[in-house]
Amino acid sequence: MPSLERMKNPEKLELCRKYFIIGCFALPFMWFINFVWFFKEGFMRPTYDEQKQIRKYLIWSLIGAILWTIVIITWVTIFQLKRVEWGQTGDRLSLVIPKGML
Amino acid sequence: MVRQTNDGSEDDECAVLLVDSEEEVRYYKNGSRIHRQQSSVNQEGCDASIQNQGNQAAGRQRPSSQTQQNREQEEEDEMLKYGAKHVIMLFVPVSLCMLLVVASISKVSYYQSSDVYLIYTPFDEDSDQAGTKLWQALANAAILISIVMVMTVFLVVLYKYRCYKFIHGWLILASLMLLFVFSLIYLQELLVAFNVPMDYFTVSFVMWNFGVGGMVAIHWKGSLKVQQAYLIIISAMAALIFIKYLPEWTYLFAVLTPHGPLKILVELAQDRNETLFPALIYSSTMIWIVSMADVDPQPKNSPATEEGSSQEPLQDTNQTGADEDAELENGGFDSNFVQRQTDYAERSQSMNSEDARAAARALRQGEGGGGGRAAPSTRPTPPTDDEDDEERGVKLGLGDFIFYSVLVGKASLYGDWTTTLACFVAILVGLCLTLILLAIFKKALPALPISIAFGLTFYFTTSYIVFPFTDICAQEQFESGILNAFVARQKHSDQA
Amino acid sequence: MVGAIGIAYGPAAALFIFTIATQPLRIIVMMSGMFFWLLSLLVSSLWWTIVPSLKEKLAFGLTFSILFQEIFRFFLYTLLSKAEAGLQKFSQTEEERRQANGSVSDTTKHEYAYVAGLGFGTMSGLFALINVLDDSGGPGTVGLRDGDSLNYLIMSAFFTMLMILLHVVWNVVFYWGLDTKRYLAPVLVVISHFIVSEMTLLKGDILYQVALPLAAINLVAMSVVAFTAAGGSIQTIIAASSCKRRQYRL
Amino acid sequence: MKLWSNLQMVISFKPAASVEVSGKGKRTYQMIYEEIAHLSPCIRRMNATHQIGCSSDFNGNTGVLHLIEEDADIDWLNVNGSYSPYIAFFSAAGCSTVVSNIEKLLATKKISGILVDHSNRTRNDIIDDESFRYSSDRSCPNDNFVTQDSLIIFSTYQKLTIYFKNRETSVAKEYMSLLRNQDGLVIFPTYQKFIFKIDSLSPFSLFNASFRSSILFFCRPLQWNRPRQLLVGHVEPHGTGSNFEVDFGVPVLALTSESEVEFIKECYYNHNHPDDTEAEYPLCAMELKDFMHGVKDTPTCMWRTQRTSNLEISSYCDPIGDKNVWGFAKNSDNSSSYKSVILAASPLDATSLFYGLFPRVGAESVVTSFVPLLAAAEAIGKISQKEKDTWEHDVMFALFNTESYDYSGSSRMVYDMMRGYFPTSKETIKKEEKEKKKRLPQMNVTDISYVLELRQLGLSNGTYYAHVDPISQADEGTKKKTDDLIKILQGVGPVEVNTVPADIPLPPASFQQFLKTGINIPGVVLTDHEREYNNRFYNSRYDFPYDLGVDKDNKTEVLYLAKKLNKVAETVAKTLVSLAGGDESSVKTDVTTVNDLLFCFLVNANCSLFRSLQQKADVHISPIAIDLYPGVWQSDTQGSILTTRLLAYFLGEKTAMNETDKDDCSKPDDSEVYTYHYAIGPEMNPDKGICIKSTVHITAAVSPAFIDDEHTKPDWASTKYSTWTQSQWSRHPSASEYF
Repeated sequence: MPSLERMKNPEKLELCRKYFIIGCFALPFMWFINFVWFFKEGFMRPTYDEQKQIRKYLIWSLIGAILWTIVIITWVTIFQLKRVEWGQTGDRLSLVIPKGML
Repeated sequence: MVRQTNDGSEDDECAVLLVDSEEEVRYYKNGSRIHRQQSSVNQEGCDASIQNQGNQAAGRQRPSSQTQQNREQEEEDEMLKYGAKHVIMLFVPVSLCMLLVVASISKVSYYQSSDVYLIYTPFDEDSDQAGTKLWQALANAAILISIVMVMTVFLVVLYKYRCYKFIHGWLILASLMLLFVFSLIYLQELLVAFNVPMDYFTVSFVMWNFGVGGMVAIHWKGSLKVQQAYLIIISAMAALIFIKYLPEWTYLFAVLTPHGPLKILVELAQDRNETLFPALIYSSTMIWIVSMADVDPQPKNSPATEEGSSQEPLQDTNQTGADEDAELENGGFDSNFVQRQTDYAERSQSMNSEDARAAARALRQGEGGGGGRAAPSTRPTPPTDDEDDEERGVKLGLGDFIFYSVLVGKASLYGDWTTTLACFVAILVGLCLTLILLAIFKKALPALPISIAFGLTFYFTTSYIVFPFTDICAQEQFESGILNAFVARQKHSDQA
Repeated sequence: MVGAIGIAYGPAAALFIFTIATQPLRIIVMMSGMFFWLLSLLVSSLWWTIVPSLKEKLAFGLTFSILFQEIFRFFLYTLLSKAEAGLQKFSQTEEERRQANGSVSDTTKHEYAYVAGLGFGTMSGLFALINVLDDSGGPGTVGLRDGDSLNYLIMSAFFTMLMILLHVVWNVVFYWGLDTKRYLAPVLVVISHFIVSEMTLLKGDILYQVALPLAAINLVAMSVVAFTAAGGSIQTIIAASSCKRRQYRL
Repeated sequence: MKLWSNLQMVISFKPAASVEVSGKGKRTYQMIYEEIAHLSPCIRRMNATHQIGCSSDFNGNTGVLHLIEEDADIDWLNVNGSYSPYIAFFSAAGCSTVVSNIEKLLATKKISGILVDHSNRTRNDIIDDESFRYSSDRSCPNDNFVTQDSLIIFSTYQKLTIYFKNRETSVAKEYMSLLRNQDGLVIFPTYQKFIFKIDSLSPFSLFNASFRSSILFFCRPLQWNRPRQLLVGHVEPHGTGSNFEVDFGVPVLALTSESEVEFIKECYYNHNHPDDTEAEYPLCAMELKDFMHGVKDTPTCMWRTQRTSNLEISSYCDPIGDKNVWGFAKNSDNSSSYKSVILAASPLDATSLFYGLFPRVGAESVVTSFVPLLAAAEAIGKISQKEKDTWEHDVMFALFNTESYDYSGSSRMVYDMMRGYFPTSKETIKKEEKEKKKRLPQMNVTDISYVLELRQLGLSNGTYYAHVDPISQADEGTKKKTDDLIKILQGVGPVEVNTVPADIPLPPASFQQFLKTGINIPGVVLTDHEREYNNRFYNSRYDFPYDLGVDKDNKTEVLYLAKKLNKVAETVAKTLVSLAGGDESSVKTDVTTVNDLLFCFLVNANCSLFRSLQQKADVHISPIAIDLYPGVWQSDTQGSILTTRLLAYFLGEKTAMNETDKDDCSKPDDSEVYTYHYAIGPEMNPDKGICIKSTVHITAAVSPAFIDDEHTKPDWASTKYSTWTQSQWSRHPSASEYF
């Protein structure tokens, strides 16, 4: 694994950017990894030219990840609460229909 | 006294370097490392120089005058210290993998019931008579093994004619299957087991993230921790699938059968001395990534010596390895350590990749079926390989992960924790016993057979011999009322 | 139930985390300790299955299993002392080495005795209780029938803890005795092991009134022996408590 | 065919239980828990609108044990009980059979489960108490199709009452207009209820058959199944209906082992008994596991079941259903003989609140109904083929299955007849036309010239009752034929058959389903009761042989019951023959056959008669009475399989055959008319058996509501047909006691 310490700054930036772009395909998990992985690079280390951009990507990744998390959590909550009301539609939406429960 | 040793090792510093064997270099280096840690300022110069050059090529050209016995001393020390550390570094992931499998089995009934069998293994083993059981098992094993054979031969051919692309695709497909399909099954069964309603959107979203994350981490670039996590998970997935789909006895035959083709493969790999598609190896230091996607790739199979072959890229990664290690043991490393890493890492490539293929094939067939048992079964243990393995530090292919987990999982199916426990300990001991023996006999020993042997031994003995005994003990000790219990039960059975 | 786990394995876990987990070699030694206990169990149950006469009275079977345990304790000792050459040097961290000037070898010896002992104990402890704990997971507790003691679980948990610690000190004393040719010590160990184990054959509440205290006494006594054996003394205790220099445990 | 070869397979099939990991740390587990081995659970069933029955939570229900011997204990629970939830254990059956008690108990909200003592002693106490009467069926069995436009008519002498469910419906309006001209129209406060004064003796003459489909069979006011006064202080207005109307919401299990019951009681008295103060911890507690997959109602769970999930199809419930068994007396293959048949019918299945209960239930409800029929079949089967060919009618013996669940079996046969699917579907016939396959001709309801149905004949005092359908009596032709039939019944036989007053409606019977088509069929339902059931335990857990005096194992002696039923059988046989146009004088039934049948069905299925019908001599049959519960439709139950072979054996022509060439005993490719069964025969000689060639067939006894083929789509919410489904469960229901 190319460790970040050994990487040249432009490569870092490139990798960070790629991760961010991949994350755009409904992949907040990638964003999250990106943020955690590059956190040291972006915020801990003494400044270097690419750091600004890296930071930008990281922050956006973080925001995106958080937003996604909120969205998905809200949806799950709604689903769990309303499933019974929705009746058959609820069932249609379900991958797993619980046994012995409405 | 201690200082004596240190001085000794200081002298060695210049000694080893003429000797043309990287073991010694390695030992020397680490000897010096120890020395350095505890030594006073007057070594600083030397260390500094090492640090500046920072790679083994530099280290190489040093003159030396080392006495044999000293070297041996160092050698043994080295092996103990780093061997030990690496065994431990493998304990953690292996245990995690086993834990995951055992937990899943005990909670998710889907993996307990072996009602469905794979097309590869048409004779299921629910029949009562031991006789039929035996030949059925034999037949199943035969089928499995033949499939594995075919696959392996196929792979060898592919490799011989250098269809790397194809093999890579194969590997990627396998991991894809595991990350998406089997994980999805697992998730669903988990939900079913806990009777939790779940909708398609959420599930597909989660799977999408999980899967892609895994592919990226395993086949491209990703944080080391993430990759390790994924490797552990997919091994567990594979193990679970085998446990569900493979009739119990079959797999013993499958496990215990050595395979010619693989050996060929390994030897081929060693001859060409190159890193072949080593995805799906669990290792604490991600050497192989370099060869897959990196800054300035070295020619893969240049006739050069090991140093020549892939020194540059390895340089980077092994630094990483160094750091990784550094994390694991609480003491900083200097770049000398890289040296050692490089060597055994480079050497153990063949071993790793061989594991990788075992794993890969396992996964590949895991999706289709019984061939999956290949994971452990195709794990050949030619003494030569294992010697390499031993001398150059320990690493595990996912094949081993899977096999260990399958064994422990099967054990936990007995519903008796002592068996599981025994297997677990036996396997881990198998891993490190090699090392203890090493310390005693100072000669290399094959590692895997011990694990297998111990694992299987305790797998059977515990459930058939030990458990009754401990059971009786448990009953006799502490448990007076149990007699009443039996009386009561008797009454009832009379009723029936 | 959680309480039971805590009681049974808490001490062992603490010892492991603080004195062993940090050092790979110790972990390995502990593993081998566990493994040897397993082997002893395997052999004794084999013996038990082969020899039919043992089946009638468990006391015999138990006796033999104790014997086998001690034998394997000895095997482990020989193994470790063989490996000692290798183990010694890297057993300690550097600062330990700096501290324990001179008495390196003793230190390591006792350390390994202790570590292996812990392995021995832990394994026996796990085997003794793990299935019980598994069953106790449910809503019920023992005592449905007359004669079953209500606090069965907690008692066996205590007993398990004692056994684990006993194994530790037994190991230390045993090895010390063999090292220093004081052959009384191993015998002592065997005897006390006998006493404690056979006690468990008692029935009902007598068990808890007799076996537990006895085990506890054993533990204290052996600990004292072990402590002195390990070259400890009042001063060392004071030293340890006043944290001047960290002496190894026990 | 394969299924038939081995009863075990059949027994083993019940809703699948998943593979359980066994052998978990035995000893300690036994110290902590006492597994209750002998129990049978109340399971969950669903109909179009409701879920009925019991289910535990996903992980089972736990609760402190509380013994209920008298009502006071329930009150105590209500007032004191502070360790809730409780598991109520009814040790006295008296309380447990009173729905109001159960409701009171559930109302306390402190109950997580109910146990019922069904061990020998309690059972016999109940049965010995003559005044005791309990049925888990409705007070009007099978009468739950009160649909929007249906109405309930009830007549007393010269007085006719009509209940409208809804007066706005067309049918209601029609009736109003029809009845306007009757004088003395009284309107009761409940505006749906009208009472008419009528002069004509048979008030039903007012109605023509076209209304039939909307008319229910007048049960409600009459209460065939009305329980008498129970124990003092308990008056049950109607049959408890607990099996069809109550959703307990908690697991309910019946304990059948005396020692286990004793063990539990003991524990209760030692630890939980609130003598003066409330008991202290630790208390005796129980854990009940009886988790049901299905939920809400049939439409919901059937939809869920049929939904193909992406990876694993999880199923929730299955339609309750089995097989109808029927066959013809003339084994002829010319289709004309099937154009006018006499239907001799009886039900084949029984049920109770508890699943797989032992001792088996349904002794009086059904066994005494179909045993005479089978005996009659045997008698008629003995008549020479030549003579039979001279008859003008053929006799069709039909054993309707799943009848206790709203006539699933009979309604299905009628439905298929009406749409030309009986016995073979149109499609199959079209398909096979080219290959010139010979089949039984399609039958229609109109091909049935008479119906003679037997229902509950075990408890008569010597006289039997011929029930007729008052409404179809309005039609002169039908009336005449019916009277003829009754005359023959009264004339031929050894038994005394009485008619019933014209104002008594037709009792619950498969015959109703045929009449519901609006086609007037002369027919009689022969019973041992005039107004309400003599059977005190109709479709309840107490309906086992004890009450009939056949719970002893030695079959050699001819039972009193056998003698009685043999008389009935003979009457029936003679009636059928003379109706068919033959000479009944020579017809004779065999009392030993009746005796054997009773023994085999009521006491021990592992009897020589059943064994002689197996393909192999060494087939294992569990030595207890067989369970007559219809089960789910995928399975063939022991009941239907055995009766099929019995009927074939009695009606069919038997030819000796060596065991070696028993494969020849199978259908020819060109004909579906006959079925062939190989059996080792009464000599029980493993090498030499018999090949039975008969016209005995089986057809699905699953309610039309579940039919799913090219023409009919299932209607799970049907208001016309039975919609009963049975939930699935994956773990064996279990109960364990702990501290």
